[in-house]
Amino acid sequence: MDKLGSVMVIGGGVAGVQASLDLADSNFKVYLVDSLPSIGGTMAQLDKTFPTNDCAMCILAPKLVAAGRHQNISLLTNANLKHVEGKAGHFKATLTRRSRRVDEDKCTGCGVCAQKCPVEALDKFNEGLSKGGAVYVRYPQAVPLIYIINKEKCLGCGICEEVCKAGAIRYDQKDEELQLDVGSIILATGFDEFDPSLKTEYGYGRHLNVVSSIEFERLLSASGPHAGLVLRPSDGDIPRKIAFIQCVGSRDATCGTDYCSSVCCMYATKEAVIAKEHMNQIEPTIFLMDVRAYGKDFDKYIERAENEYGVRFVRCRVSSIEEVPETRNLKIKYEPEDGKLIQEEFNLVVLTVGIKPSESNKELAEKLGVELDKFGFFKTQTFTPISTSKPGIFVCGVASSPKDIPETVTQASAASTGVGELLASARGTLVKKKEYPKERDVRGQPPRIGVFICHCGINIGGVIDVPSVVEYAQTLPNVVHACDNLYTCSSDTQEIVKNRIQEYGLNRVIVASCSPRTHEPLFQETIKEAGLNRYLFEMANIRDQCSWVHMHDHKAATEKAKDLMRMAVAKAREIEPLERVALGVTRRGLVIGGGLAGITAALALAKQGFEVDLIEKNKELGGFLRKIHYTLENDDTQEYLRAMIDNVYSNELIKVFLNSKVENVSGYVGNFKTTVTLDSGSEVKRELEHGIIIVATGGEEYHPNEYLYGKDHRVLTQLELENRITVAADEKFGNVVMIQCVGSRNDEHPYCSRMCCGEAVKNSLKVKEKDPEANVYVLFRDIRTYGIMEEDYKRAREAGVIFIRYEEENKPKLAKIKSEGKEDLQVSVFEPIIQEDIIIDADLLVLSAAVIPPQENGTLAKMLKVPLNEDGFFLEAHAKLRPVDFATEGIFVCGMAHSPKPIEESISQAKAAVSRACTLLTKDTIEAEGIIATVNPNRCTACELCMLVCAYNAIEIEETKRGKVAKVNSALCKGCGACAATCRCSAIDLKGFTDMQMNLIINTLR
Amino acid sequence: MHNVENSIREAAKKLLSEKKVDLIVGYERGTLPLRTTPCFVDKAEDVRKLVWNENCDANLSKYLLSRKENVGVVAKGCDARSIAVCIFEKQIDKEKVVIIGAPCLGLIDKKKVKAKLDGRELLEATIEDEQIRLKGEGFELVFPKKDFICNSCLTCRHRNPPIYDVFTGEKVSEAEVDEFGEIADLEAKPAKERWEHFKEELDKCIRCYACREVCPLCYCKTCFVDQTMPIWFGKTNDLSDTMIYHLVRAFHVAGRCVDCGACSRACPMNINLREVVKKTEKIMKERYDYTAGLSLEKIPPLGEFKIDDSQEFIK
Amino acid sequence: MKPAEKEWTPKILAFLCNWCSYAGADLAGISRMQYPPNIRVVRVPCSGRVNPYFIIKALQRGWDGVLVSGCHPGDCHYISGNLVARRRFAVLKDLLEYLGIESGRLNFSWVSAAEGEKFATVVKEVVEKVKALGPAERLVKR
Amino acid sequence: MKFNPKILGFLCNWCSYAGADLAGISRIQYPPNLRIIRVMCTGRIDPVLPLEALANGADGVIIMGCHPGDCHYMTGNYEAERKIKMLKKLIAPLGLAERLHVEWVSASEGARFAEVVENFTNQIKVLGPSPLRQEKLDLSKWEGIQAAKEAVEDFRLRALVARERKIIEEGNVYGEEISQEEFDRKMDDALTAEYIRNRIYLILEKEPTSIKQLSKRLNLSSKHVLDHVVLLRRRGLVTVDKIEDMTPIYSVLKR
Repeated sequence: MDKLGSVMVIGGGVAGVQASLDLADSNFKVYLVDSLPSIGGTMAQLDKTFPTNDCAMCILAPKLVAAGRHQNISLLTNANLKHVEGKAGHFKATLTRRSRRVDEDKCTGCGVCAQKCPVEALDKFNEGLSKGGAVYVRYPQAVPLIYIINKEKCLGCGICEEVCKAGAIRYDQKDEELQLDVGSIILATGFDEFDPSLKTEYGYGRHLNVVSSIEFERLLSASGPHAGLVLRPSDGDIPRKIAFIQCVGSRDATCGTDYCSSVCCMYATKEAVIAKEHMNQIEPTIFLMDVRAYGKDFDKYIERAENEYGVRFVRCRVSSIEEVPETRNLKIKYEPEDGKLIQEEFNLVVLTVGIKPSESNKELAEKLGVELDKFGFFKTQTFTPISTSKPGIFVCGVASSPKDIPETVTQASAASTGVGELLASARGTLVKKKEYPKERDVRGQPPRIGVFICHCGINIGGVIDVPSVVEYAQTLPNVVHACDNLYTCSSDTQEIVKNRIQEYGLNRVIVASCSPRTHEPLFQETIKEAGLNRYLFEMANIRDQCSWVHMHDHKAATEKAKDLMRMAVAKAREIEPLERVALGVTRRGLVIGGGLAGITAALALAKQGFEVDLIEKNKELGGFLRKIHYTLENDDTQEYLRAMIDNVYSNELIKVFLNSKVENVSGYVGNFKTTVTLDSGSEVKRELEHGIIIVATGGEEYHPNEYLYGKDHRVLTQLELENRITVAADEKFGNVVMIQCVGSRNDEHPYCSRMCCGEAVKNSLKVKEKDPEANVYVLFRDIRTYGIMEEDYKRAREAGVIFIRYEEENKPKLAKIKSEGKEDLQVSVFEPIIQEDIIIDADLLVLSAAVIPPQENGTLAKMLKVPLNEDGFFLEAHAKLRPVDFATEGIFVCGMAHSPKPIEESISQAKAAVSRACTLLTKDTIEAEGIIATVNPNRCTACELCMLVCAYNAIEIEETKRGKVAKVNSALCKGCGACAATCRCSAIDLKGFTDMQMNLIINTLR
Repeated sequence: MHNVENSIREAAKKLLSEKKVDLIVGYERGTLPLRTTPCFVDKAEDVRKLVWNENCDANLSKYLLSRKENVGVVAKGCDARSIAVCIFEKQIDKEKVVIIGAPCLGLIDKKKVKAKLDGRELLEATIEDEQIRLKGEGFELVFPKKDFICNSCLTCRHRNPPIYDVFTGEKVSEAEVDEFGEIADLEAKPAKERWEHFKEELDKCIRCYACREVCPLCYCKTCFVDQTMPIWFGKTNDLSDTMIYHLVRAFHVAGRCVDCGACSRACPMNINLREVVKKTEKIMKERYDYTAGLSLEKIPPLGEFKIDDSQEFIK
Repeated sequence: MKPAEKEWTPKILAFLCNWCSYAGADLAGISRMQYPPNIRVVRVPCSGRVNPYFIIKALQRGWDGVLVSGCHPGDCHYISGNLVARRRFAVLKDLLEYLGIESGRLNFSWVSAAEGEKFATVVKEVVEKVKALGPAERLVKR
Repeated sequence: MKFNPKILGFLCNWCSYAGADLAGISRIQYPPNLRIIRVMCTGRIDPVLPLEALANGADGVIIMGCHPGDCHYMTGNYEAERKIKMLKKLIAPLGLAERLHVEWVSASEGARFAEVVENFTNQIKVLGPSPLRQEKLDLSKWEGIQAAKEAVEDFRLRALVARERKIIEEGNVYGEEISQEEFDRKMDDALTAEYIRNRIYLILEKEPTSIKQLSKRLNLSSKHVLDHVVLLRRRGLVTVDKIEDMTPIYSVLKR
């Protein structure tokens, strides 16, 4: 059976969107299915994101818009999967698209229907904290921006139909069934929040001022019910004292959620910090068991929260919450570590709810024939973290286990690689390339501007005197045609626009209507279809920024619209066609580092048909993984590694360079040239050409200076213990003491090494398994067994492993005690609960040593012109949404080069890096931006200031006949214009937003 | 001072004879009292021409811009600093320049001298023991030297060049002065009064661009006021155009200006141009703890950023 | 009515970055938040695109006030455009104020895509400030 | 002093006005308190008008039109009936519902006309002077009637009442039957909500106020008031004026 080059992605949250974009960008046809009427998932509801405090909507919206208008993506919203048959390569899926009662093709998203709807329904997006109409969109920036009628709430009065000038309301619209043939399926179903009312002791639902953390997220949001004020529900006051109660529905066997939800410590801290930023008088307290800040730069965030913002962290379980009837304040009873019961009053309590598997998983699993784990997440394996139990069906994000946004995005890309490997032969078969008429060359011609002014139903026309604006536009220079339309964005008006372009010989087009952020691409497409360069277009935003915000002052709004018109015409007279330069792509990859991540990446590229050069500094492949022998799930890592290495060597497309290092890198995305030095007796240099670079330089185990390591044979690192356990046949271990965070979370390495808690739990279980009489003590600061690993932590405790917490300022001490002619190791640790030192005689002292970045990262970073973070790990382009990209195009990072992480996460990242790389490698040419900086060599003095402010390394100095001048690399320039604004000589300008245009706009003042 | 002069000559001679440089740029005696002019020495035997005194006021870094040959340059503190700025900005090739650093004793402000002469012609001037003796037809006046020191030198904290290849003479001690004291009074005034002050001051400007021509940092191929497409600002001496010319020039030297005072000295209308640019120095110091020209590596404030930069003016 | 008697209303030029502040202004519209109609918006890709010339020219041309708004630190679509711009604006603002230009005519803000209400508030405040100052005179070329 | 009620009547041209004429022709005596405004049809009576009359201190307002089925314009009286029902609900919390009355009087019912006027006048006499009379103005009721006026000025209530009859009689746009009770539930929600929102707006218009103060003034839970304020903020009518201690004080934006 032939494979199909199409994919169905189920779930339109950030995972589904990322997977769809990667697939669509690498020439697969994508059907993105969401059961909600718009995509965006939970992330769209978030206010800010940790650890950077980025505004969630600001960073997510561009991705949603990109997915919404991607030629290779069909959005199937408000739809559910009904039935699937077939197998990997060709599935037949049946979907039910529930009726919106709104015609998707006709709805312009203008929102008059919602404005006029006389029914009020709770706004679910705002967690019921505010109200909207029975006809609504989930959130203002919704993609697709198509309204939907909530039939449950709808009275059926008919008003929306009357006011909808676009005629989009269809009360009689029926649900429809849809058949899809796809080669593969990705599950990105996300999660449900734990229902806090199930934990009755916290009084959610009974006490007004007990809210869930997701409600609190909306309370914080500038687009939330209180527009950014943090107000408590009972009386609208700002709560001074806020308590966050952690692990509500996490790490809790009584709710069947034995796992850790992985994100709550961080997001609660974030919410506390943001609340504090809103109002400094707020005093947040977080009640928790462990601070699980295991991710990249998380510990720094916690420290800032504690020290800069004054967020209080209290380690305990809360025993009860009572409401004070008069004030509706809440009294919390808790027992801190020292054992004294304390009662404290708070103005607001936030229940930090955990992550639950999506309710839909069960049904989906049945329909698709894939397995769930015992909690209801889709089941995956350590070495195949994005594969479900059924070939051809992949899973990403929280659908398989709790995880934060960057890991979700990573997995989404990784899943896309899974599909790519499966369907490589069918890539490109189902995407259509749109044909456009030849572009009319308008350069040198006097501007002939056509102006189309939109009524937007009554949205604009009801406030602004549109005919008078039309009349005014006709008087403006170079305007040869001006007219008004009821809806300029409707498909019939698009035809009118095209006709008018021909009829009047227009060579510049202005639409005065809504926001270019939503509609510019549509109109640009239209003029392109009429043979004009897409950049010969300008918009005047007379709705969102005029008629809607000056609804009661028609005269002033009309005047403003005329001014905006004049500004648009001023700019339009100066706009020129811009070219998107096509750059060739060398369809070959370079992977630096031959550890797990590097090998995985190389194989994934090769499986999709790309040649790869794999560079390893050591004499053999395998890296860090060579020292890991088993996993918590008892997988045989060495066997896996051997198989992978065999695959690498037997793959003709992969060239391995051992004992090699990168000497020099030049070029740019699509066209890199790298010099590699091979040290095989004598040095040999090789020049390699490739289109992308994947950095997978891995990490190393810290060599402790602490605790007599290296001076006493009984002191080992976890990796050494692991080796010993594997090699030794039946050893007696005696007393094994493990000390966590050796070399981590200190001044030298302030970060958490992420994998050591899991390692310690794994090895303690193994010791107990081999020698049940052994005593294992784990001395820890926080046990960070996030996600499903929490279960193993529990298993270890049940197996008799003793966990003892220590404080950073009171580290365990090691002493050698002489007795009976030999020296005993004695570990003493201050136990904060009993407030006493505990002394343990250790037969083995095992240090959970930090993972540190390799020294060479620094040199490599300089060569690649990419940044490292303070800890020496590579710094990705964006901590949340671009976890494996660099700001510099064409270079990607994965594995421990990025930060310490366990096996499955390294594999996911490696595959994610490949997915991102494939969006480039699958193309013959890369289209550069049209809006880019450009240099006037006559003015440039090559002072290099522009290079300093360019975040993309897109400018270099070039030697010309006239001397040195700056040169913009159109492949790298993103068109921000920082260089142009910085240049004292005005030698750099930004196409599309030129100095000339700006000057003319400024001059329009009358 | 004479030993500085001698060691400058020696250093110059050595550089020329060892062919380390093709040319020495330094100062020679001028034809008028209290004057020196820049001079170019390309033969070892001519180094005697080089002088070093309180009248070596031209900022020689201007002569190094886009020079192809290897040059040795005599530099005071401020000169060396502006050279450093130009090296950072790749206008001077570090490999092709040898900085002969010399300690500065403070420059004589000819305008201050002129003011004391009441229009009489100065025929001879000598400086000795911190005193200055002015002679002319029928008069001889003696003043303490400090009365004539340039304002820029009075607030200078870098009389010894912070960057040099050869140091001549002995380092002088740096004065602990209030760098920005000069503009404090003006800053304390209400906006309206400041406006009136600058209006009056800058209204004198005749747009001769002497300040620009003399400034070592004004090396743009086309100055913004001369640009077309678009013409941002007019070249007229309409007050608005003039104000903006000086404002933008100040902005352009922000984080680069070393307060050598050349602009003020060059102004034929006696506008205290330092008053405008001094503010940029202060902004850089206070906001970004940056002083221009002290390092060849440090990125100037407008070329970088910190996540926690001051932003009290942003809502 | 003679022109002199005609009530003066300030005109304010606003440069908004495409990704955050312009989106925030759109959101203010979508949420129907009302603010004074005195503002004229120029969309720029990034606050980093705003050359000091734009601001100075606007003041010379007679705009009564200028507003530049970009993404909050950390949110910049172009990674650091707003942070580079922040320094540029600080210097420019300090200099203009030093010359005696009324500080209320120069306004800077960070407005995110979610801060519709903040955008409306910023505009209101700027308009009020500029109204209090009266028509621009200093630096205006007649 | 003896209470002499002022009563305003809106009478339709074709039936009730003719009925009043007949009463005159027949010299039937009735109390002199009624002032009549002739309208072509009761359907023409904008819901604001009766409220305006009450707000101006009328002790009673009576609307008289053709009997069901007799309307000169087919259905005007049906519409009027529903509008008045809505208005009565709206002003019930102010204790003013009984001051508003509808009666059907035909052109031939001169005697009945006199009887109706007599009865209503007596009813008003029992009720006493309107609390909205200038001389003894009850401020909170005055605010209430203003809020009620604003509420019916607005689109939402008008839209609902205008479609009520069609929906009840013919079913909704989905062809579903909607019972009067079901409709009334929606209508009542809307009435209460809009009334309270307008009260809040009017209070805030006078002076910036906190949620807790509003809740006291309106005798509503703070939670409810907060919900309404959230909506008013979304509509761009209300904003946060300042924050005092930890309590936001709200003020209005001009409509």
